[in-house]
Amino acid sequence: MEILLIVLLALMIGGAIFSLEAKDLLSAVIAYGVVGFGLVICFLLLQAPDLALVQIVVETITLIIMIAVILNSTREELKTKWGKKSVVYIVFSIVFTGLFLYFFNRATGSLSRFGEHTLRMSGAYLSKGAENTGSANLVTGVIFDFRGYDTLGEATILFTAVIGVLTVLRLRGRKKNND
Amino acid sequence: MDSFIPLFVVVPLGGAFLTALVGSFVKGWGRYFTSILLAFLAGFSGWLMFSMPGPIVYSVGGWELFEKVPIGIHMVVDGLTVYLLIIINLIGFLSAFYSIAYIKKFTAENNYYTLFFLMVAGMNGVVISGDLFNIYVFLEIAAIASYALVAFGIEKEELEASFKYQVLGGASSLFILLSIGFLYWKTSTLNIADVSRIILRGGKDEIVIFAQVILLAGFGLKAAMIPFHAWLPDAHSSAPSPISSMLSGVLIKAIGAYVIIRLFFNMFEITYKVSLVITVIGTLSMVVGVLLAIGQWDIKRLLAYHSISQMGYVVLGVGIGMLVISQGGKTSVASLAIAGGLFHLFNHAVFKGLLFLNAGAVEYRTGTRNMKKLGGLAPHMPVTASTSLFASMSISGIPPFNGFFSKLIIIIAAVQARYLVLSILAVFVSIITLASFLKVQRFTFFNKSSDEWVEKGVREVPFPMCFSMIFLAVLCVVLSLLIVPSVRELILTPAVDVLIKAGSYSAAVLGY
Amino acid sequence: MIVYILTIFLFLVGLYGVLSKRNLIKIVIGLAIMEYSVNLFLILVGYVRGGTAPIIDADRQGELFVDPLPQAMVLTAIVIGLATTALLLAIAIRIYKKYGTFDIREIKNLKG
Amino acid sequence: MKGMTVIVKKVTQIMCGITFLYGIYIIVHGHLTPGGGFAGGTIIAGSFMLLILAFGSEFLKLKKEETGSSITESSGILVFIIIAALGMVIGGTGVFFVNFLPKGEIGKLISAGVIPLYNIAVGMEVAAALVTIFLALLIYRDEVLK
Repeated sequence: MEILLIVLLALMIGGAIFSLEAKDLLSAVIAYGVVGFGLVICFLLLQAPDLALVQIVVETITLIIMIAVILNSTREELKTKWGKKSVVYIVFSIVFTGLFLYFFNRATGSLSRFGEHTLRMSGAYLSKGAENTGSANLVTGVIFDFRGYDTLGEATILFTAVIGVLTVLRLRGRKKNND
Repeated sequence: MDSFIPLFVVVPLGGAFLTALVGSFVKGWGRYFTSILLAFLAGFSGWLMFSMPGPIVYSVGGWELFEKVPIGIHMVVDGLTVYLLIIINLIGFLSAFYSIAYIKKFTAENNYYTLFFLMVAGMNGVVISGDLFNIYVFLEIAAIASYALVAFGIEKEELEASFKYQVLGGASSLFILLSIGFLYWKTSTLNIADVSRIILRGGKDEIVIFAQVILLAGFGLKAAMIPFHAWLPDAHSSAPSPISSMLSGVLIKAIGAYVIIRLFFNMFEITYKVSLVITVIGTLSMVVGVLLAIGQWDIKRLLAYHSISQMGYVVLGVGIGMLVISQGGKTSVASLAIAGGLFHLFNHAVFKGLLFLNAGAVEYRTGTRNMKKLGGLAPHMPVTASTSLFASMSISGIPPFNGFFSKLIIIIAAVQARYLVLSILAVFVSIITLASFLKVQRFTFFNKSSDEWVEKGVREVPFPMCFSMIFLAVLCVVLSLLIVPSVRELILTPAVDVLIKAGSYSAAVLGY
Repeated sequence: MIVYILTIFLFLVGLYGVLSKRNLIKIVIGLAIMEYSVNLFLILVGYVRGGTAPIIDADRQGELFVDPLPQAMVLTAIVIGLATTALLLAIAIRIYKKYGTFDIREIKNLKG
Repeated sequence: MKGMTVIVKKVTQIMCGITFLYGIYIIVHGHLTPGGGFAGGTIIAGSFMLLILAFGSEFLKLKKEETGSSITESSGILVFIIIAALGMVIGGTGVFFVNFLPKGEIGKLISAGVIPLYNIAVGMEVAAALVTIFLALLIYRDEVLK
C-alpha cells in the first residue's frame, strides 16, 4: 500500500517536472494530466471514492479547457538561454528544497505516523454522524450538514469564477463616448 | 440578537445572486440595490457594536459541543470583529455609492456590482468566522472576486496586474491551506479555540513554529508586507478607483492583517521570536514602502506604495504590543501599542479610501493619472481638492486629524516600551509621507495656471462621488474623537481587550 | 513518512514552476500542481491504516473508517482550484490576444 | 467552431444521453453512494461539452449571451441559500443551516432531510457554471477568429 503510493508519487513528480520543462505546450499539458490522473488513483487507494470521482471529471474538464486555450493560441514554448543566471536559480532551488524538506522532517517527527491518525473533531462524525444527518455517505453528511456553511462558500466561489470569466472575456471594457 | 449574525454573510451573498439574476432583466438594478444593502449592513454593525453585551458565539447548523469538542462551524463576534465589520461595511457602502456615477463609463455594470457584493461577503465571512478552513474558503471568495475586479477594465496593464496578483495570491492561499493541514495533523480539529487549547497544552513544539512560519508567509502575501509586496502596486493602481479604495482600505486588512492578528494572539502562544519577526516585518514595510513611494509620478501607484507603508504602522503597533506581552512587560503599555495599531487600521481605511476616491475623481474628469500632466485643478474641482487636502493632512499626521493621533499613540507606546529606534523611524517615515503628499497636492491641484482645463471642460464630479468624498473627509476629523477616553472605552477598548486577554476567546467559544 | 516528504517535494516542484517559469501557461500548470499536492497531503493526514471509505451500511457497522473531514475539505479545495484555474486561463488568453505571446518577459510594461 | 466527423457525431448522440442520466443518478444518490452534487454536476457539464465539441457551436445556434446557463447557475445557488436560510425561519430554533426535514431511514433514497435538496441545487449550479465557463472560452475564441 505505502509502496504503491510511493511509486505513484514518483510518477507524479516525474510528470510534473516533465510538464514544467517540456518544449511543446501541448505535451506539457498532457504530462500535467499524468499528475491529475495519478492523484485520482491515490485517492482511490486512500479510500476516498468521492474525491476520486470529482477529481477525475474535474481533471478531464480542466484538460479540455487547457487544450482549447493552447490550440487557440500557440504551442511553442519560449526559448530560454542557459547562462549564469539559470545555474544560480537551480542551485538556489535545490538548496531551498533541501532546507524546506529538512525542516519539514524535523518538525513533523513528533507527529502521528502515516496511517495512525487520531480523531478529535471527526470522532463525532463517525460515531453519531449517520443518525444525526440521516446520510449513509458520511462525506456528504459532513459537507452538507456539519460543514454546510463551507459548501455554501464553495458554490459561491464557482459562481464568482463564472462571473469573473464572463467579465474578463467581454469584448469591450469601457464605453466609447465618455459621459 | 444572536440569530442575526449570519445576516452579515447571507445579505451580501443573496444580494449578489439577486443582482446576477434580476439585473440582467432590469436595467440599473444593481446600482441602487448595492448601496441600500451595504448601508443597511453598516448600520447594523454599528448597532451591534453599541448593544452587544459580550462576545457572541453562533453555531451554524445548531451543532452543540460533543464531549467538549466543537464539531460544527462557529461564528464568533467580539469587540475586534465588530470593529472590523464596521470598517468593511462602511467603506463598502461609500465605495458602492461612489461607483453609481463612476462605473457608468464601463460596460457590464451588473457584473461589477455582483462581484462587489461577493467581495464584501467574503470579507465579512472571514471576519466573523471562528474556523480555520472556513476562513480559507471565505478568503478565497474575497480574493477571487478581487482578481476579477482588478481586471475589470480589460486593458493591457489591468489584465497583467490581475495575472500577477492572481498567481501570487493563489500561491499564498495554498501556503495557508498547507499550514491548515499541518495544524490539522497536529490537533485533529479546525476550530480556532480548540486548536488554541491543544497547542497551549502541548508546550513548545517544532511543528507549531513551522506552521507559524508558513502561515505568516501566506497571510503576509495577502497583506503585502514588505518581502511579499510585489503585486500590490500593480493591482491597486490598475483597478477601477472605488475598487482600489476597497482593496487598499479594507481587503488587505480584513484578509491579511486581521487574520494575522487574530491567529497570533488568540490561537498561538505569543513567543518572543514570533513577535520579533512581526515587528521587523512591520518596520521594514513602513520604511521601505515610503521610500519606494517617493519617486512615483502616477497618483494611484504612489498611493499604493503608501498603503504598504501605512500597514507597516499597524503591524508595528501590534508587534510592539506582542513584544511587550512576550517579555512580561506592563499590560498598559501593550494595550496602548495595540490600541494605536488598531486605531491606525480604521484611520488608514478612511483616509486611504478617500485618497483613492480623489484620484478616481481626477481621473474621471481629466483622463490621466500622471502628475506631470496635471496641475491647477483646485478652482475647477473644489470638493475634490479640499477633501484631498483633508486626507493628505490626515495621512501625514498633522493635528487635529485622525492620522496624527494614531501615530502619536504608536510612537508613545514605542517610547514607553523602550524601543527608541522604532519611534524615531516612525517619526521619520511620517515626515517623508508629509513631503510626498505635499508633492501630490502641489502637482495635482495647484502649481499651474488652470486655463488648459477650462477648454477640456473639467468641472466638479457628480453628486454620488462628491457625497462619498465629503462623508469620508468628515470622518477624518470625527475619528479624532476616539482619542477621548470615554469614546475610546466604547469602541476601541473592547477590541484591544480581546487581544490582551488572549484566553478569553477560547473560553467564550468552548465555555470552559 | 517518505510519502509525506514526496508530497511536499511535489509542492516544491509546483512552487519552482510558479517562480521560475516565464510562460503564462506553465505558471498556471505550476499552480495547479501545488494545489494537487496540498490536496493529497490533506488526504494523507486523514488516512487510517486498514480503514475503509466512510459510507455506513447496515452490514458494515463497527468497521474502521478513514477520517471524513479531510475528504470534505479536499472536495472544497478541488472546486476552488478549478475556479482559480478557469479565471487564470481566461486572463491568460486575453493577454495572449493583446500581446500575441505568452512570454512574461515581453509583457512586462508595468513599472516598478 | 465547426463540428467533427459523422462517426464522432453518431457516437456522441448515443453517449451524451447516457452520460447525462449517469450524472443525474450520481446527484440523486449523493447521500447513499460516493458522489453528490459536485461530481454529478461536473458529469452533466461534461455531457454538454461533448455535445458542443462534436457538433460545433454553430449547429446548436449558440450566441454570445449564455443567458440560459448563467440564469440556471444563479438560480441554483439562490435555491441553495434559500434552503439554508429557511432553517432560520422554519426549524423553530432560528439557526442557519439546520436540517429541518425528517431524517428518514438510513440507506433509503428519500432520507437525510434536506441533504438531497442541497445536492440537487449544487448539481444544477455546478453543471451550469462549468458549461458557462466553457462556452465563454469557446465563443470568445470564435469571435477572435472572425
